[in-house]
Amino acid sequence: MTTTLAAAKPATMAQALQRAMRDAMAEDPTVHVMGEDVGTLGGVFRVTDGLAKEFGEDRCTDTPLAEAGILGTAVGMAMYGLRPVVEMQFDAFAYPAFEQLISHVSRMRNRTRGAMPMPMVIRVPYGGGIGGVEHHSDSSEAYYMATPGLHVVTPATVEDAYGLLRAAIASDDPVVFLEPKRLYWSKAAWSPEAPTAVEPIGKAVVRRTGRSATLVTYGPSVPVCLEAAEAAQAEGWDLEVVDLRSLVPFDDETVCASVRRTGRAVVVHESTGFGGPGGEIAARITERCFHHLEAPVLRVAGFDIPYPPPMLERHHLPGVDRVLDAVARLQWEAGS
Amino acid sequence: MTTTLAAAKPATMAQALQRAMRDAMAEDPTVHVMGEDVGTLGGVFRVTDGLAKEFGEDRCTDTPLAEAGILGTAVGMAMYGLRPVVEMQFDAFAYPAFEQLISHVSRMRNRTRGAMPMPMVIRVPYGGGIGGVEHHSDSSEAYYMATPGLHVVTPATVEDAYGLLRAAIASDDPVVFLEPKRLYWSKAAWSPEAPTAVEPIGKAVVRRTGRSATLVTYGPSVPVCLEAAEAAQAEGWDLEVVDLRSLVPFDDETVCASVRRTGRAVVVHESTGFGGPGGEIAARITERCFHHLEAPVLRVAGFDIPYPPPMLERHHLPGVDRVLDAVARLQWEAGS
Amino acid sequence: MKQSSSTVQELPGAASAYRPTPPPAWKPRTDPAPLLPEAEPHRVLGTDAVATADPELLRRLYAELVRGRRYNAQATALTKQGRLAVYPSSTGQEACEVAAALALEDRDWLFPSYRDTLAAVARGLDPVQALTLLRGDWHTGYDPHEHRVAPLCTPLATQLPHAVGLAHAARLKGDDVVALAMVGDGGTSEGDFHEALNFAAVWQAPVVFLVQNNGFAISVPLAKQTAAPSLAHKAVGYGMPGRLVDGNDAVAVHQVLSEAVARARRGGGPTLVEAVTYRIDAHTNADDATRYRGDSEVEAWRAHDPILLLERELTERGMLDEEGKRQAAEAAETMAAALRERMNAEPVLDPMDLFAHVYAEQTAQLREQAAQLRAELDAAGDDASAGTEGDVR
Amino acid sequence: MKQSSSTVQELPGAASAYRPTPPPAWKPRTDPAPLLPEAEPHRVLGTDAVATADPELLRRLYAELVRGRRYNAQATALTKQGRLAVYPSSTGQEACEVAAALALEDRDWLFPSYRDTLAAVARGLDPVQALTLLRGDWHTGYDPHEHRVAPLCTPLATQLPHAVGLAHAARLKGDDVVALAMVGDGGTSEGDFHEALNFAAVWQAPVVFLVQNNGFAISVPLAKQTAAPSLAHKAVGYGMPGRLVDGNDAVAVHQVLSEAVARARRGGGPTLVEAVTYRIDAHTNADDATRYRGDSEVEAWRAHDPILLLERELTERGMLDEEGKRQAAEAAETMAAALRERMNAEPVLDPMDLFAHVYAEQTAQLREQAAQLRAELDAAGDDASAGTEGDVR
Ligand SMILES: Cc1ncc(C[n+]2csc(CCOP(=O)(O)OP(=O)(O)O)c2C)c(N)n1
Ligand SMILES: Cc1ncc(C[n+]2csc(CCOP(=O)(O)OP(=O)(O)O)c2C)c(N)n1
Ligand SMILES: [Mg+2]
Ligand SMILES: [Mg+2]
Repeated sequence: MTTTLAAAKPATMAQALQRAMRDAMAEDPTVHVMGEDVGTLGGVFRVTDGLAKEFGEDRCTDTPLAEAGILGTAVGMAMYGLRPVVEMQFDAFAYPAFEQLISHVSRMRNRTRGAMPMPMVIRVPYGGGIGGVEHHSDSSEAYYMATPGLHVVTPATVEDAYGLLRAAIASDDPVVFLEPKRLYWSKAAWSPEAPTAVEPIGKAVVRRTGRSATLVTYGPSVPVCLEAAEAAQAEGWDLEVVDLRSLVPFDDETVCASVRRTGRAVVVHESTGFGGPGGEIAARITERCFHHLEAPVLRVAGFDIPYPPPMLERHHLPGVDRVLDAVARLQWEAGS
Repeated sequence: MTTTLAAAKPATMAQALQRAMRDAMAEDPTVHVMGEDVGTLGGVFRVTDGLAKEFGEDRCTDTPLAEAGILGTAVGMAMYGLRPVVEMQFDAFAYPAFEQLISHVSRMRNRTRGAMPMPMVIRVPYGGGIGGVEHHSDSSEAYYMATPGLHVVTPATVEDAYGLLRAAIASDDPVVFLEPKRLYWSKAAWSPEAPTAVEPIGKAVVRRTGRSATLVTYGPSVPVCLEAAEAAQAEGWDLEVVDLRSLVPFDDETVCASVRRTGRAVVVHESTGFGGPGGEIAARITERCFHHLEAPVLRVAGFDIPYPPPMLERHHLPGVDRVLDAVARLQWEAGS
Repeated sequence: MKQSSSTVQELPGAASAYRPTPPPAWKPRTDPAPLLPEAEPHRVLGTDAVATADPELLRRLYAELVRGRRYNAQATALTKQGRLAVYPSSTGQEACEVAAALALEDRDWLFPSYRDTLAAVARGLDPVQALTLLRGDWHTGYDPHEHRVAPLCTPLATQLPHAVGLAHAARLKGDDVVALAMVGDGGTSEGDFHEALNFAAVWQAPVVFLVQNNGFAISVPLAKQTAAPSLAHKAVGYGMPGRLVDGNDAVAVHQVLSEAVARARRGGGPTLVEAVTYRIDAHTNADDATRYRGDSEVEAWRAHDPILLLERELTERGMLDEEGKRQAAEAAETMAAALRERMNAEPVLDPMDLFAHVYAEQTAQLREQAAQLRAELDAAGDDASAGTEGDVR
Repeated sequence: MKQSSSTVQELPGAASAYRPTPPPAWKPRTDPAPLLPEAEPHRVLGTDAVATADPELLRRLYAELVRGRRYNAQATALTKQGRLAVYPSSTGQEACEVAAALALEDRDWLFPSYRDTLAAVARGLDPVQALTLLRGDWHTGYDPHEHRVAPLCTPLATQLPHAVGLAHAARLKGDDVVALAMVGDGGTSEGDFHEALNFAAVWQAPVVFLVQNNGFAISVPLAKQTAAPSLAHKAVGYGMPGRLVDGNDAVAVHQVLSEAVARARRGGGPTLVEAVTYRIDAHTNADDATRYRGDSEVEAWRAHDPILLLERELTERGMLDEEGKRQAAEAAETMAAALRERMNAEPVLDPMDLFAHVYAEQTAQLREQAAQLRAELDAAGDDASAGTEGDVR
């Protein structure tokens, strides 16, 4: 085995993801990586860099250019006991595979009373903020959340990228693994030679504790919320930040514990607001914490528009100021 | 023109839909109906019955069996000034067309700064309760709601079936027109010879007025909610029932006016709860009516499972009892 | 911008000194000729070739065809009695169904569509389990691994990439396994058909695609589905051989499929087989075929019935007499009686199964929902065994 | 269940008395032979056929190739200066780009992919508007109706059904319009390719599909994309003619496309054209081609360069001298200078455009959101004209 990552240097999220696949492939010969350009090229984001060289083209395969075909053949491979790790090159290019995803991947276990589980990871680079032209910056998580039978997971840190992807590959259920493009090159002083533990799927984490209100967020919006929380101190707000990490299953416990404590919540994500994940999250917080709420749960999200061109995307993406504006509307005069 | 519907007899929703297309085709030569089995057969639900005979196969076309191809060619037809009315045979069989829908149909107007509108209707029979085997009973509205650029409309009555479909065909935007399969054979004393007016898209209607709480619902769940409202009288609850009719655009005004009046709301739909339309609806009611709410907005929805087989579907579908159970949990002791 | 190439003029100068060479990277990798299908559907029955067929196989095919026809009739009857939600009959197509099953080894995999319960049953699947989907008590009524039969697949052509993936995985594991996937003429128009065949050819996966061209996709005739010389000609575009066979000649279908299976097994890659046949019944019991086709067409095909063709051959060759026919009919009747009886028993259903197998481990949310349904059932005094249809209340 | 067909035995009885007839409904509707493409890519340059070419066309093609090459170079340079977000260059493929544009009449429609800005520009589109998408100030920078150029399409092969639908609609309206749709070798693997070609053939739509086989889909070479004898062979499976052409021979591409366009225009239906060419540059400026291909391959193709081929021909025939070359280069330089200058101006953007054209009429929700952004901009004192990239805050 060749070591492609240096031991001492800080690692990027892309490297942590690569390392997770590499470790999983080394441990478990049934893990197969497949997709467009994942082999020789190492993926357009280089996340699968070196895997084909290390494990051979049968373990890390450049497929023909057809997303439904990729996911459909992965279903067949899973039926035969393999664990496919599929890369969709960009969020919007997963759409051709939706029928296979919805009608087969998500339901096969259920349809067959457990006889045919689908232990499969579908890696989808998602979200904007990288100056990509149209169809390269969609936040498609609402589609996945609305599909029972899928797990939907998204890391916000380098450590989680490793730990959650390991868990996703080990899972006996299909996991849509959403990778925030914008954070691919984010770094942490995480040593790839001593990877952190596998992180459980379905557990949110409190990234910052606070008493005034809770920011509920995930993926690319986590750094935005942490920055907003810092800035909010100047206004006298002590914000708690919950990183969901897993949209399905949803960690009601962690989220509600936080909101019951703070009494106020803002859900923050890049995806469009209407019909987006925030509706579900706000609704379930309200159902469970109604009498603890000093104000309605508010949402900060992308506008309800097709993802804009690169030069305008900064106006679309929820940034620190927009988060703080929402926090300001949490009816501070009213309560505790 | 041959008259296929008798003047005096009550009409079914299927007949009203047929009549809407027929009238639109007669008035506007750019209206083209296309899909699988829509021509000679008149559709598997007979909704396009007689159109090919009356207007010729070029106006009502049996296409090859390929949903992406159907929607994709419809895009091209719309580019050239036609108004395609596309039938997807069943909800789940629209999934292969999602890429065309999301990446093109919904965005073409926006991508081209208005130069290429997509005046198109995509008719999708949806929902369960008809004893259909797997893949024939999905409620896929959450996917459409999460896609900016689409209108999402669904009738619950025979009159609306006509009036809303006429409006959808006349619309200069793409409309996903969800037809509740279960109500295709529902009847009204509506005379097909004197069709009701075109109904505006984006306006909800109050189907039943009441003072105790609001049931917010649409499509196949409207009759369930009306029945529940009748049954609720015995418990002393006077329920208002709002039929959304249009999920996009959403009629915040009508819904909020009702909830502000009643102070309580339950959202009812067949679609799975998690990530389903109810989250958005509950969240936006809460955002807008927080201080009028005596209880959290509750949701009654399909369970978060793949649609069950025919013999078990009645346990999955939100029925009268489940709606009443939710109403009972609206914290009556607490308030007004 | 416009340039008409019709203005043909003599050019100045001598003929060019250099000779054309193909562009550097271009080389034909496959000779297309061997990929092209037969000019007419391959037949064995009624030709001299039948003399080389295995008599035991002929008798076996006959017995299975008769049983298959009876199975179709019984299932259709059960539909009329409300015992099945729906039945897409393969009456008239039994030769394809049976030959597909018999062309495979035990370790091979079958990927059937919704119309192919018969192939699954001919492969050994319990007839009642094969009908679970269509009765409506669950989706897939059998463990696919038991007889290596994938779930009956409703979304058209979506099972084809599954077959490719499974065959590919088996080959990667070093297993000597072939997958046979069945699809209709209509299904060939779907993108998944294209993608599956392309993956199969690129990967040289051991998979055989059987297209039952029964003339219709519900009401849509083949002429509105494709303009190709034949569906088998589609093979050329993937670089795999296409075979065209009379789908009502059970021996011919068996032969062509067996050859394709053998080819796949020895590493020769995939084959596309088009079997030309006809759907004698309506699409399903819910369909009214008189809306889109005339009796005369159906009658012409009845004269080309797969059982008739084989029966005539066997009779002429002295391999089948009245007693033989009686025996086959009797065996079919026994199967049908057992099926009828077993299908008349009300299935015992547990509504709590709704929450089973959605995930490997139930999520907290599903536990909550299961508790809700449990409470509702308890409140209603429901004995949890009713099997009637969607009365929504 | 298992049945080996290898046991060949003599059967009892005489040879069957009845002769095989094909199944009733079966008739070959098209002779496959004329659908099959050339054995080798069709060429004109360097062959005697060049003598029949229109000299004016040859000169026109030369000028456009030179201009096209310069356009590719200029756009690539603009990328390095940060003036474009990305540029997928068609350097080496100019013959296909230019011939596609010149083969069409004004009233015809072009459906380009992201790589085909050059074809759009050769068709008359303003070079700056053609680059709007890649600069990033909007998606489609031009009114598609103005020059009958559909939006540059990024999701692979999805523009093909659009071309079919538009051509079909035009024919239904009685208009004499042909659509030409461009796609790459990789794009032929997508389901949309299959569905589009099938619809086109069934509807006999006046559409021409041009596959630029440039050897790679990003890093994936053709051999991992298909096992077909050629991509043009895919035509057979749809019942349309397939044509194979040397994509670096501008005259040959123009000829084959013009014939296909003429055929479509006279009601002869669609054609699939495969042009064998090569992408000299990396996939885009963001790609590192050294990861997946060697220099020697690129060098071999440089020797088969489309401009070189035509230049040699014209020079040998005395149709081009140094002065002619200089003129062509100068015209290209003028275009490039204008492009450079115009692209150096910062585009003036209005953030409020985010909410324009989402719907015909703005919804109440979008009005609310627009008001929110307006307020934010006002609060920030934003002059609404900044055109820098996604600094998210
Ligand atoms: C993706 C998809 N679209 C539509 C349908 C609805 N449908 C069921 S069967 C059928 C016709 C299929 O025809 P064919 O492939 O020829 O098979 P056959 O029924 O003749 O066996 C259609 C359109 C479906 N099941 N799946
Ligand atoms: C549906 C879809 N999947 C994936 C991509 C990402 N992608 C962009 S270009 C490309 C390669 C295309 O290769 P080819 O069709 O040969 O065209 P070329 O780039 O060589 O012109 C890929 C995979 C895409 N744009 N659309
Ligand atoms: Mg068929
Ligand atoms: Mg290419």
